Amino acid sequence: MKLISYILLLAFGILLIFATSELPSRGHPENPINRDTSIAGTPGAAAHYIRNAEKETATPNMVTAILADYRGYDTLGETTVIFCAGIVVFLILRKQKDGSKI
Amino acid sequence: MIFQHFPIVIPISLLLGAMISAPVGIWKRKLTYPIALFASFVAFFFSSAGLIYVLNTGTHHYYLGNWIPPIGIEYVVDPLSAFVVLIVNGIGFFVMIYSHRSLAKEIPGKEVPFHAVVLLFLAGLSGMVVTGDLFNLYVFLEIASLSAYALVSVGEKRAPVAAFRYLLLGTIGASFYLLGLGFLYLDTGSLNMLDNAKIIPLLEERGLIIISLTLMLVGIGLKMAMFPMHLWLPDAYSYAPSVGSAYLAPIATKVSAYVMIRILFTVFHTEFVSEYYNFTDVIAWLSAVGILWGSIMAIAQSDYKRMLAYSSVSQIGYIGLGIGLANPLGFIGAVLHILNHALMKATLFLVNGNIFYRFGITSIPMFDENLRKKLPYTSAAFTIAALSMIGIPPTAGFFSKWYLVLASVDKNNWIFVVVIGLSSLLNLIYFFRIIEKLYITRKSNLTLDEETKMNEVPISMLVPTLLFAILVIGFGVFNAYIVDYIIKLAIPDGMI
Amino acid sequence: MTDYFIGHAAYYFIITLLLIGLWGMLFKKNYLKKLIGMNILQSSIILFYVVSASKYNATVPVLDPKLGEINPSQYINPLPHTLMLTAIVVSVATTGVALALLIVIYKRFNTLDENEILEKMK
Amino acid sequence: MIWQIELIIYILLVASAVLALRVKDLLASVVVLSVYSFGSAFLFAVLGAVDVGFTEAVVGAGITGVLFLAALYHTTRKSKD
Amino acid sequence: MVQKSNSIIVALVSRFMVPFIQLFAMYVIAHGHYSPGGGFQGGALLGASILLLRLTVGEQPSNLVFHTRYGTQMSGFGVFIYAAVGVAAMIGGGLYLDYANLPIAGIEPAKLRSLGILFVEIGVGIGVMATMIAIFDDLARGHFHD
Amino acid sequence: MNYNYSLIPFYAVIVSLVGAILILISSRKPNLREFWTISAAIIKFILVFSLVPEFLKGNSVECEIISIASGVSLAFRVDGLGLFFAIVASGLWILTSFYSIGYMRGLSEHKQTRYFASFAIALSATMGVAFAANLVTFVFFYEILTISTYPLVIHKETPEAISAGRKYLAYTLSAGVILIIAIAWIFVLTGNVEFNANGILKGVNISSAQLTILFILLIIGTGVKAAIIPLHSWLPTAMVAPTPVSALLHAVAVVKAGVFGVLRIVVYVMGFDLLKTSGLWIILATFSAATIVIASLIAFSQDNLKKRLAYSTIAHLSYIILGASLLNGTALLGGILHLAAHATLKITLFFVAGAIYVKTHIENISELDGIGYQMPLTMGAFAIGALGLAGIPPLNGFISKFILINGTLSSAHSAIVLIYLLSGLLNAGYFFPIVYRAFFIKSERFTKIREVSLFMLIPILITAGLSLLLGLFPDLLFNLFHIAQNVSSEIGKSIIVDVNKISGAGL
Repeated sequence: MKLISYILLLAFGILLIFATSELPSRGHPENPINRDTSIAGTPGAAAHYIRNAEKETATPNMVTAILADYRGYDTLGETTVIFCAGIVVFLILRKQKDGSKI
Repeated sequence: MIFQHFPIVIPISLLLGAMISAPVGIWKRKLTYPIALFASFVAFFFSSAGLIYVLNTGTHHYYLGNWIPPIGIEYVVDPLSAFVVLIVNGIGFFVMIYSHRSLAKEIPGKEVPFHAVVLLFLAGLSGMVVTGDLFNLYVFLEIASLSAYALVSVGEKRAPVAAFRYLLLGTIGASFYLLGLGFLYLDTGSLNMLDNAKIIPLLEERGLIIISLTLMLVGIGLKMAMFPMHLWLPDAYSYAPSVGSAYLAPIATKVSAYVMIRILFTVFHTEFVSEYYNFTDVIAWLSAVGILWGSIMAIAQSDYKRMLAYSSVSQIGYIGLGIGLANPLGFIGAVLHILNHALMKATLFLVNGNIFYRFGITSIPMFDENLRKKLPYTSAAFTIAALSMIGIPPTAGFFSKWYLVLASVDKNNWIFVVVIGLSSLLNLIYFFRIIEKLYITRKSNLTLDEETKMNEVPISMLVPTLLFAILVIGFGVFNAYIVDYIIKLAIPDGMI
Repeated sequence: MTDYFIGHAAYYFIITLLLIGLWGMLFKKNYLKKLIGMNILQSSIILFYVVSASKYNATVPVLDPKLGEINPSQYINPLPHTLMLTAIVVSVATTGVALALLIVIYKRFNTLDENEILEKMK
Repeated sequence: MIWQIELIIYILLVASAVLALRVKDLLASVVVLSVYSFGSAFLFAVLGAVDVGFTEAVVGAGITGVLFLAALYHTTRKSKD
Repeated sequence: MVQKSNSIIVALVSRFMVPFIQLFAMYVIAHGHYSPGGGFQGGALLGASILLLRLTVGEQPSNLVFHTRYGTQMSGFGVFIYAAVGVAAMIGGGLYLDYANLPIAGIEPAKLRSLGILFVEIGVGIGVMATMIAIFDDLARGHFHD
Repeated sequence: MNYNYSLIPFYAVIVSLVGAILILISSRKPNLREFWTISAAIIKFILVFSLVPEFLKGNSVECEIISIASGVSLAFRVDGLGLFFAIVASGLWILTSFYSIGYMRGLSEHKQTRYFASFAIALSATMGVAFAANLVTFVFFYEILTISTYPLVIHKETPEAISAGRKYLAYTLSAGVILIIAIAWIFVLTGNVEFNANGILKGVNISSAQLTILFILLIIGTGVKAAIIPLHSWLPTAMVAPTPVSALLHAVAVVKAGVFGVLRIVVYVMGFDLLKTSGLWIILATFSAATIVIASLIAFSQDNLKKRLAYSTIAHLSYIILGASLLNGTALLGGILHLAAHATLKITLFFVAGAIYVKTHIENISELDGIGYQMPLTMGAFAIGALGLAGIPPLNGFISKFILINGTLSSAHSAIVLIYLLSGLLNAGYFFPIVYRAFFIKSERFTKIREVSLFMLIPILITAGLSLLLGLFPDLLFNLFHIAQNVSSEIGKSIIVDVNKISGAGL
């Protein structure tokens, strides 16, 4: 049983290696993620950010611009995840007694 | 017009509710519940209004931060997502009405964070449904998952272990999803669903997106508890507090099923997943096995909640089967079953909550006629939901099976037809066992609370239970309107 | 070939890390070890995104006035970085929740070993 | 992107990952995990993802480690595998 | 509570360091527009500084800096700031989180967006700091009435 | 036939459903509860009967209530077959209601509310089955009928009753699933599930092997309720139910709904032409003929009165099916008439069995010696029922058999007539000993008993009287004969039998 699991794990690894072999070599500016427009003609997000972040948001740090503005909703979600973790830990570990503040 | 903001109002009202109710609750405990209920009501109201709005005016795109989609995140409310988000918030709102008394009895002293977590849970699920961005989906998936672990963890003694195992498997699922998304992103350069849908058919190299789709499906399948990946579900549902499972079972896995529909048919195209590569066939066959497996395991259980959990595995199989058939009838069956199963499971778990509230038992051999005498309406609700699970007209369960059978016949796949029929009979076995106990068995081993003279559960618990039971019949009788006016509008392009 | 290898070698390490993480999650019996495996798994995926975002002859994604007119090939793709900030947060949140669960489990079962816990759960 | 540095860090990462899972003492294991996180933070910085590196350094190496320690304090350091 | 360190040197050094860490954290939050950093990193640093105090000088003294009691409230408040900025943009006539429509007069849209980002980062910073502390406190206290 | 829009069939379905709700509400007041039962029964009968005059003029009604599933509506249409069945069922429900009240009070049974409510729902479903305009509506009510009779079967709540209930559910619901699958298949094939006199499947493009499978599925789906051997074994087991239930279940509602379903499938789904060209009728004819003989033989060996009646029911149901499967208008007419004849006769017999049980708690035939002296009216009614089922003129059983035999002789397979004759003999063989024991063997056991209460006695006398009257004047009161003839002439180019001639033959 254990052997089968190991084999499955290994097979998964081989599958991933096969998958990565189809990935474009990293680092080339013409990779799909770096393109100005995708093959369907829609604008490429990353190139847009690099070109326009300063103009549109007055923020030189593109990561911050994306994080808080272009994809600000993701960050709201992310902050909520953290808040959620806080509440969940609160739920799991604390118990309010009658009259206590915490 | 303020109403155009409705897609964002749904998750944000829930999020704000959580953010406000928890701190306020620490300060004044009694305020938590009204705030939570109000937030949930706002979400419910805007989901229902949103569904009407979408049906009248067509798909609604909402650009968050006013950035056009591939640049920013968009919310897309089409008939399907409006429908599913209404299911989520409808169930959420009524279970929240229910939860007040039940929580006070089962996990006293934890109501404040519990309600906040529930709001976050609903917000996460709503966000998953209405989003049009694959990464945003991941973020909300995590919010929903974290809250789901928490909902499980506060149950009985063994609950934290179940929650922990759920967490591990859920994290593996989310990681797989993220990894698959990474591959997809590297190949198409976009995170937006509709944008990806435009790019994918133009790609020349297909190997990469096949693997990315596989990884994403495995990830979502884990969250959805699709057949071989359902291992976390029985423990989680049966050890969770009754309100926890009443939230989890009806909607959590259904939303994942919705996400699977989205990924398969919106992001990737129907021909791609069903004709060029047989993803849907694999899903359908796994689901068919899951239907039988879940039903058989459910028969073997003596604990009510555990039985329902296994029955969930089999019911999720129905949805998976509908998805996997990849034809319009199957799609209708799957989406209708998302609604029907949400209602049936909500009823059944609320019934469990009622019984547990009065008698503190979940073990089926303990059920007897006294229980029915004390809880007549609860028993009636149970009977209706059970008949629906078996698939007796005019309850809702019959009709989703009807569409699934039609779809299977349409595909000329008789094995699926047999599986659906067989599972109805298996459902019959494990639900009639309880009905017999409730209505016939006379032995009394329950400690009855004679002094209080209180028979039925409090009205705030009874009303949601009965409401869901009535809706099970109502949506059964009027299912054609839902199918014709909502679901048919959502049938993906290219399905024949 | 060498180009291919340099362009892909990083992925092999990432897959190795991912498999180590999965192995830890699935085969280690100690719950805390499982969590460590989970952390490794998540960070390997983060690494995957970050590695794939990298770009030859490009600088960090902070606008540098010295570079003159903006050309996307001069800056590393910032989008995966942003996504991974979120992923890191998610990973720490999950870890926090899992640790809270671990404490409760230990209080109730007095062990962190999966086999013993499953034994005691019966 | 200097591949020599990357390679060294990758090897360090794999080694520390394996070590973190192999060590019997959970405290040591957590410490090794912090080393792993720090290594990956360094790697992120090398790859040009300074923000991610910064975050990983603060969170992965710092706060996660502290949380693990806090949890370890209430549980046990011993592990059978 | 996790036992505090017994070494006086550790206590002293950490007490000495904490203000500097916090100052740096503030800088990270505020300067996130121009250099690596931002709300999350800064918030985590702020949280880490308080955790350092908790670990070295114990719960009572560190409560003077940030009381255990306020962890959850503050984290809710932090996220609330973020969500409220989005709602403010809606009130200003834009879509949700559209900082260019924040109801502040006399600033051009790009600058307004920059300002919006700052607000949001502050919210994230507060939220992350408070949540980190809250999680740590809960984990470290570890008690629950069962 | 013109079809006008009218909601009367819908009201006829819904009235007892409303009645069931009222019964549940007034569970604490027995008199009010039984008032609801009876008024629902009477209103239902009036509603159904109000359809007859127009029908005979060639105008009938139909209505669509709602769209029940995408592309299918919940629709009712009053055609001859449905109207015939509805009159029989709703008419006998009135009598059964009175009888039930007497029976339940006589034995002071428990859970009477559940009993009456289930009864009302079952009748609702029966009306739905009768008036269903398409297969989906049909199966919709067919399944409701199954579920609503389950509480009646387990009414006694003894272990025996519970296992009988399980068996009943297992058989009927499995059949329901099979029927649903078959209907889904038809829907996918034709996109149409509306009954029509030519058969839904006429002209559909399907291989003969598939057609055979489809036909078998349909017949299994309906045949379980119609108790065709080998699908019959739930019926004798279900005899543990209270007698009025057996009366209604096994003379009127459930089994007749099954037979009605078989008729629907033979005539309106497959169509005579298709069955003839494909030769599939042989399957049905073989099984039903075998059922007649085997069930009659088994009936001999039963000592339990109700079990004997049950096997007799199984045999008589197959009369009807065999009549239909001969694909001949006259035989079909005979079959339809036998549906009513068997209903009145068998319900009489069951009522008598119940009356005996209420008075003496006896269920076995061997203990019935001399009971005829103490309960002359009751046992007289029994004798009428027995004679009728054996096909002795001037009872209505004779007329239907006469026409059945007529039809068989005019079809190509006149040898089948032997089966009818043989079974008539067997009928006489297993019923007359009971009458003989009751009247001609003296016994001291029953000296202190009297006739049962009027609540029970009057329905017994009415059903017996009805059998006699309908035998003498087949078209009397309800125009049943005309309605049946209407159906058969529409379907099968039958000979037009003159009513007066028939009644003359009866005399």
